[in-house]
Amino acid sequence: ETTITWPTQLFYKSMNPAVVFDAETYVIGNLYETLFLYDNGEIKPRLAVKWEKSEGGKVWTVKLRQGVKFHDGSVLDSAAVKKSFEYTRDLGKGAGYLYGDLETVDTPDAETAVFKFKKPIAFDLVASGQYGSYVIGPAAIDNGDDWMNAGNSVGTGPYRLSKFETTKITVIEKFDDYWGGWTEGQVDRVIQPVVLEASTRVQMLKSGEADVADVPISQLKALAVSPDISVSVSKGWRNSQYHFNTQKYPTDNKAFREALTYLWDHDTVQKEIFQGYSTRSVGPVPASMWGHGSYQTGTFDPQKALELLKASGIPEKDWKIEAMYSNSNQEQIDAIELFQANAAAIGLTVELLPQQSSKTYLAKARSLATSANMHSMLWYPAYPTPSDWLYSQYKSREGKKGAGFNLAYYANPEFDMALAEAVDAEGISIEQATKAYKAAQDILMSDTPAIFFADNTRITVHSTKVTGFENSSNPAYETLFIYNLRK
Amino acid sequence: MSSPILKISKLNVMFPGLMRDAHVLRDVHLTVKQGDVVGLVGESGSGKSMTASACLGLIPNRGRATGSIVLDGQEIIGRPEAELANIRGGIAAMVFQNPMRSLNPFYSIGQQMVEIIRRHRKLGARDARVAAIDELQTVQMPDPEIAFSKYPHQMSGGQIQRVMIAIALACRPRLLIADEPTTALDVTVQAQIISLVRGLADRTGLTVLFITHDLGVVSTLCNRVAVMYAGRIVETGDVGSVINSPAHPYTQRLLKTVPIVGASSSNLETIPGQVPGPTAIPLGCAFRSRCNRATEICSTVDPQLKSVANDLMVACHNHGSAKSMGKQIA
Amino acid sequence: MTVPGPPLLKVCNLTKHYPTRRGLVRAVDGLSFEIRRGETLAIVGESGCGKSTMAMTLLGLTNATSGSLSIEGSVPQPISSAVRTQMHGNIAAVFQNPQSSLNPKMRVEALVAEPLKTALGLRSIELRNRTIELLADVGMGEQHLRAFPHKLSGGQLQRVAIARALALKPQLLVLDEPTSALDVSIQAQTLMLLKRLQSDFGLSYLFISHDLGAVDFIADRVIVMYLGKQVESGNVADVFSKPKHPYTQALIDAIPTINPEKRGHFALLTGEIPSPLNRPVGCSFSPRCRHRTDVCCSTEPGVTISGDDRSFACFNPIQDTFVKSSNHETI
Amino acid sequence: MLKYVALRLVLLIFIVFGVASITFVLSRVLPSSPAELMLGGRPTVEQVAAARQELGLDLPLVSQYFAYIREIFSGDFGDSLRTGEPVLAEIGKRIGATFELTTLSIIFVLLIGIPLGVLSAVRQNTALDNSTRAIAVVGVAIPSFILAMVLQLVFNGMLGWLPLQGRLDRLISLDNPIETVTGLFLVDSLLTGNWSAFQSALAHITLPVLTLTILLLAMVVRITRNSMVEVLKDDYIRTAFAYGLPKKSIYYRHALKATLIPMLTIVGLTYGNLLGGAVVVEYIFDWPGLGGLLVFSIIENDYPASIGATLFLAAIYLLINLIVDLLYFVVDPRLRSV
Amino acid sequence: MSETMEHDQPSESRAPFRLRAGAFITDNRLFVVGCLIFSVVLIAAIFAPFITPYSPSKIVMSERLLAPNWEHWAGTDRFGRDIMSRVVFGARTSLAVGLSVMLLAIVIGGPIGLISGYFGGWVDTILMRISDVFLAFPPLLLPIAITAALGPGLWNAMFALAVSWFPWYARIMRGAVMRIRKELFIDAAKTMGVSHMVIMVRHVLPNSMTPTIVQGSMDFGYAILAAASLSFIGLGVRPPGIEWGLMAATSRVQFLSHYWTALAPGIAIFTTVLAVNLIGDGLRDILDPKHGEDS
Ligand SMILES: Nc1ncnc2c1ncn2[C@@H]1O[C@H](COP(=O)(O)OP(=O)(O)OP(=O)(O)O)[C@@H](O)[C@H]1O
Ligand SMILES: Nc1ncnc2c1ncn2[C@@H]1O[C@H](COP(=O)(O)OP(=O)(O)OP(=O)(O)O)[C@@H](O)[C@H]1O
Ligand SMILES: [Mg+2]
Ligand SMILES: [Mg+2]
Repeated sequence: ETTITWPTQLFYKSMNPAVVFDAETYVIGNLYETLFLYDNGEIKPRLAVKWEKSEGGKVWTVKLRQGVKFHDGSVLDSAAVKKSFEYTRDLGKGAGYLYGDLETVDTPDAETAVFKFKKPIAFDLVASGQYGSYVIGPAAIDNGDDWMNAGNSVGTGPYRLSKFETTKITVIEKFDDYWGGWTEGQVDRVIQPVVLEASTRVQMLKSGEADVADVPISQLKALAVSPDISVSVSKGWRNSQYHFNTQKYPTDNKAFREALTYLWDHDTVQKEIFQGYSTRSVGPVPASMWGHGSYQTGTFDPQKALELLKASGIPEKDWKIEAMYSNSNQEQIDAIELFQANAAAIGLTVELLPQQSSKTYLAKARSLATSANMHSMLWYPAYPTPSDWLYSQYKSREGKKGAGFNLAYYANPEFDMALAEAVDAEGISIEQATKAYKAAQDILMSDTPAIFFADNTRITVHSTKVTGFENSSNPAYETLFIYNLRK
Repeated sequence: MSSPILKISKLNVMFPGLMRDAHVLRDVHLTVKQGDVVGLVGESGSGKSMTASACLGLIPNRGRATGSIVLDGQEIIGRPEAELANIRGGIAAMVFQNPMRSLNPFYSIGQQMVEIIRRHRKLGARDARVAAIDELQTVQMPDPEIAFSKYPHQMSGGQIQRVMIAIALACRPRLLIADEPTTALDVTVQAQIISLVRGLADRTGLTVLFITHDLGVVSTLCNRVAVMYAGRIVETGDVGSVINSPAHPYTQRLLKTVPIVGASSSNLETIPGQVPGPTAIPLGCAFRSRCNRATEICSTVDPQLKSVANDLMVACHNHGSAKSMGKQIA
Repeated sequence: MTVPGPPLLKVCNLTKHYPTRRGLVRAVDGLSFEIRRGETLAIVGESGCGKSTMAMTLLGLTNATSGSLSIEGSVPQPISSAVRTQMHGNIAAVFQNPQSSLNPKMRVEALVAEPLKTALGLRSIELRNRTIELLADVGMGEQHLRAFPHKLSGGQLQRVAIARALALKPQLLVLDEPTSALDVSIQAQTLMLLKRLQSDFGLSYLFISHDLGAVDFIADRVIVMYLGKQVESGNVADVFSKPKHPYTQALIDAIPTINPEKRGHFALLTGEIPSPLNRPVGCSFSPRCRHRTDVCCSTEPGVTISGDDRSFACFNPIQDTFVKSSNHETI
Repeated sequence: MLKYVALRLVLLIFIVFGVASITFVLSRVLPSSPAELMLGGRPTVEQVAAARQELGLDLPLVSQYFAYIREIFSGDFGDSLRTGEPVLAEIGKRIGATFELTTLSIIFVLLIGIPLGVLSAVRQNTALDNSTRAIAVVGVAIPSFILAMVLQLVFNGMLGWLPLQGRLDRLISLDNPIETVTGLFLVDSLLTGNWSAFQSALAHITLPVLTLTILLLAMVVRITRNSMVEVLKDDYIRTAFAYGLPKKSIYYRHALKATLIPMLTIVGLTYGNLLGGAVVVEYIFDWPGLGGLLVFSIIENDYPASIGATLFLAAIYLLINLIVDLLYFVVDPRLRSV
Repeated sequence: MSETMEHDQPSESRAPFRLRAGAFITDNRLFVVGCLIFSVVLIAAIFAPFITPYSPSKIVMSERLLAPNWEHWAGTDRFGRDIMSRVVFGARTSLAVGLSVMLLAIVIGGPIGLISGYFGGWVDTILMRISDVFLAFPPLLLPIAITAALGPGLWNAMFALAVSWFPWYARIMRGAVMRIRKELFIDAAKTMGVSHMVIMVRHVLPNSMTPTIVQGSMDFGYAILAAASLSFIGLGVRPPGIEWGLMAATSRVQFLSHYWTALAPGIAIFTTVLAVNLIGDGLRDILDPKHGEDS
């Protein structure tokens, strides 16, 4: 029996695919599957084998793969698919908003599901995303949230959940009846203990206790010395930014914000903090994603920054901002401390408000009263589209559907309109959408809502005993596909 | 009745100090004969307790003792701890000033008595118990059986002091050293203790070295007395002669400073000045500055204790010239 | 020495009870006495009989449970915590242990000046002069002004304490065992000083002690206390030479004396002082008394006044003839 | 004595009340909004309002206080915001770990510290005494976290002998779990004959215990030595010497018994320090006990859990001190008869 | 067995400050060592900008995580900042924390203890029961809870530490006052009509400060330790503040591979606290000769 130990620094809050909207996808992506698979610009079959859109993208007819079994032994059919998508939509949690426009799912036969939307939608793109689109077995839905969080899964993926304690440990085990079948050397079990301390994770790798781990980039050099450890690098869509709070003094002042961008030492950040495992951002959307723009995201020029600060009209005594971030990402901490030092050199005080967990971080950042002037943000898309960067992070907040990750408190109706246009265009054609996304980004960039500072490369540090990493990652999915690993 | 049970000669005790050494005992000479009840008097700090402790080899850590202390034929000074342990309690037993604090509060009277008795008398546990109760009876403890099982805090000061004496006696010592055993007690209780010691001495011929600063106690209890001043014995002799015709000016004046009931005098003699501390002993006689008969020699030569009459020893250069001062007591 | 006229202070039925966890401690129980001008009243008795407690109530250091007080023949008024005000600041005290009755962190000058400053409001030159004057009164010089208490001997300390007490020109000085912590040779100095001051300033003393010799030397009248109660009082000479109460007798006998005539006489009282917590029924002294009769163990004796300032509380007072050997075991 | 015990208990209730009040104040001045934290995700205004109502945050402070006190005394600490489980259950799961860690540490500390302190006092100013005192002074000055980190560096990073943190090997806890009998892994694994788990548990507990032991040893040695020195100055020790009692008896029978009282006090104090020290040590060694719970729940703004942990740790401390107080009676005959 | 102590002539035992310097030093060697170390730390703290070769916050990314070498005696941290310089500057924070926590605790606790001990009775009962409540928390627990509630930060940490320590001072002061209160000179002052206030300030306070001073000198060190512990678990000083505990905390990530990042601040805490402890021990022996007699 082959076991992989993969300590993680993050808590998984839930094991309900319809609810999760965070790191849980690392695990869930191995337990549940989507209808389609996005692969390098192409949409490929997964649980769906054939699909077609009609009515200008409002109706999508999907033919399901046959012989697929859920973890509980039940068979994948259109009723299950219908139940799953409607459940996600009705629950309205996590990425459920993606299906806000889903009217019904018809099931003409067991093999066929017909999705009907109010508006045109790039359903193939959306449903190949890593949030909100997993097909959940009916039993899981019937048993409910608590049952799933007690360490149960009813998905079609190669692994099933065997243990889940949110702050402690997650264990997944091989699902013998996986439709893809099994060959020699694949992994039987993955243990994911929560290990908050980065040094411990490093040490676990060194001692062979861990097979895979997230470690701070600063530790890579020291780790690479060991012949038993290697670093696999793959393309990713993750990018890093610091949102400016556009509604909090003094970052509500655009000139002030602009000045701050000149204090960001991009070169040092790329070279020393990310140690080359990142490239300079070209805008809000990473360069590897379609629909990105190419913007000048800032030059390090403290002198210029000082001039701008002075010109901003903010009195010098108010040159004081707060930056809040979650302590879980070392590079973001280092980057903001560097920023802090650079700012201090020209008389701008940056007060740091580290939050020990993403949960508290978000809770505080999301309420204007407790929010700071700058908020760290690591983004990767819910589905392969620029819209997720723009919509989730920058669309104006509005009541219930407010963009919960708009930590820039950005609100620009003009941008919202341009974005809506682009999203709608997705359902029609990617070229059209690309153009519209760029237009929206133009508006956004002119408002300087954030410092876009890195398109991150995905790094996996692992024991040399485990192979197959090159096949196990896909920029569209944060998941490490354990199925493709060999030990 | 005449062999000395304790013979202290030229005993000096020093404590090295930061500024100056403390010369606590200076050439102390004292002989205690079998059957004597000797009173050792002197003002606070004159070295009474130190003399007593030295007899048992109990000089505090940093102190240095020289000279000789022969206790029942054995030299104490320089004797190893292990052998001293046999002498302590066995040959000379000590009763201390503060009875309440002299017994271990965590063990019952009986437990403590038995432990000490067994240490010195090689008795079995049961015999030791019997012996302890016997001894409690000897010191006129009411209900000795009950007292045996009591804890120190359950008894009064006078009773505990009696227990202490019982412990001392139970070891069958040849010499009982009592260091101000009644100072902490009330007059009426003090009287009981004194009468007890007196009775024991009379009945059993116990030898006692009784330390006190109360001349009254001495004259009531003792047959011999030694007067200490600033670390040295300045006069020693038969109680009657010392009290009635003191030879040393200090003793003479000391006796006159004590107000006596019924004396009905409106005047008390005072000794001006104060006792020099052990770190500041002047050259010559230590009493010189307070003495109204000091002569030149007193400021250079420290007078040694010398025999001036049968049984009377004085350390004073001008003793002969002062004879007339003798009959002074009202 | 005593000045005629109404007594300086007349105390009636002074009572002080301490409620404690183990019960009520009757420290002082219905004590009455008077102090005349220029006179020394001594209080004697064994440890714990309530001498200090009585002094403390007069000094306002503790509240009397009950009792009244009249000053120079005024209308008796209850003793309150403001007794010092009642006495118009005419009372001062000297305590047993001079080392602890002087603040070790203050110099002699400050110590003596303190009452002058707080009560009389003296300042600068005036203050200094008066301080020096006071020290001179007790026989100390200017060279001691800057000294801290630990540099002074016991006798000197007690002088400073007395100087402080005299600062306010009190008429009554409460002396709570002022010499018992002192060495014999120093004790005499202090007693002589007190005597001199009394005649110089016409002071009245309340002299507390268990040293009968000292009492005999300094006091005019004496009160013998036993367990919070007065058992006998009267002229010192009378009381000491012809005690009426067996306890007084025992006390006198218990004092070891160097008086050559009395040497060898040694009387013994059996038993211990009972605790004031559970006072014996009847006469408190009855358990230790060899004269006790049945009535002693059931009824408390009242105070008998036998002319010329004498009073005692006993059913079987000792007759005038000195009959010691029949009462006490003698060695 | 009964009266005294009763008084102690009344006092205890008062103090528990006070402790609960302090934690109440602390929980209500928490700057972040507990309601939003509880909801997580992206709550709406209405949801927040509902949550506030559920948490009772909309009531006047006084009634909040009484509700709080009522809940605390009925053992209801609410649900952890982090895990959603009842705090009491969470505490229950972790208390064994803390108990095992602190008990083992205190045993070592006392077993080593007291004899060392006594010896040091008896042999005053010898080489042994001086080195013991040096260790004591040095030990007090080491920050717990530095000590823990250095031990980790040496025994894990450099020598590789002991695990870095945790309470049990993860594979063992999955494949060969310890059946819970007492909640103490060392005991349970032995009772159930789970040898591999025992070894793993032992290896894991070594460094945390070592850290706590070193930290507290200094204090215990110091206090023991000082109180022994004091006792040796007592008159009755002088008496014992004056009667030629053997030194052994004087030191180990007479003096030691008298030092039992200060030593009981030490045990109480040490336990308090142990609980306090355990907070940092559990955090560093990721020890799944109450201290770790406290730190992590504070970090996560999980106020029901942090208050629960605080109250529980305080309660344990109070309990220990109560026991110590009652033990005084057993030791000291002077107290018994009052 | 030094039964004579209580009979000692005061003039011999109470004048420790007159002693010759040489004798004083040999008799209080550890105290002197403590003072020396402490002065070094203090001087370093005061003159930090003049004696450090680098600015403590100067980031030189290209020189990150250098092991100790001739240019950087204690190496560099993950921003290439000179650890030695940071440690020297950190002394400022730590000393300030130690001092203010101690003073604040004394300022709150001292008067409470003074009043409680002096008046006794129900005043005492109430004040002491309140202190007991604070003492019911195991050490470090209350500061943690308070900083957690107030939010992390230097000021909050100091306040929290002081609040949880004041009861110790209240107790210590009360104990000392209760001893002094029984002294006759207090009664003597009362009989002279000196007011309670004056008695407390002039008579009681000066004579009951010793235990507080001794404890305070010790706590100075413990406060540094405790503040460092708070910083370590993220509740104390935050960047860009420079504090030893925080330095150790931020170096945890790379401690196992770059041990020096935590070593220098660790040693700094250790030496400072050690020095302060030695001073405290010494002070106790010097100010309280009874205590130091045989030990
Ligand atoms: N350990 C010591 N170190 C230095 N000096 C000491 C020591 N012990 C006693 N002394 C000094 O020795 C002198 C004599 O002390 P000792 O106790 O013998 O006097 P004493 O006559 O018994 O006085 P008291 O009547 O007060 O008991 C005193 O001045 C005392 O200060
Ligand atoms: N504050 C108090 N609380 C309870 N009992 C007290 C208090 N003060 C004194 N007593 C008790 O009152 C009684 C009388 O005490 P007091 O001090 O007046 O006696 P004393 O005659 O002065 O004795 P001594 O000769 O020992 O000074 C004693 O039994 C004492 O224990
Ligand atoms: Mg003595
Ligand atoms: Mg008294």
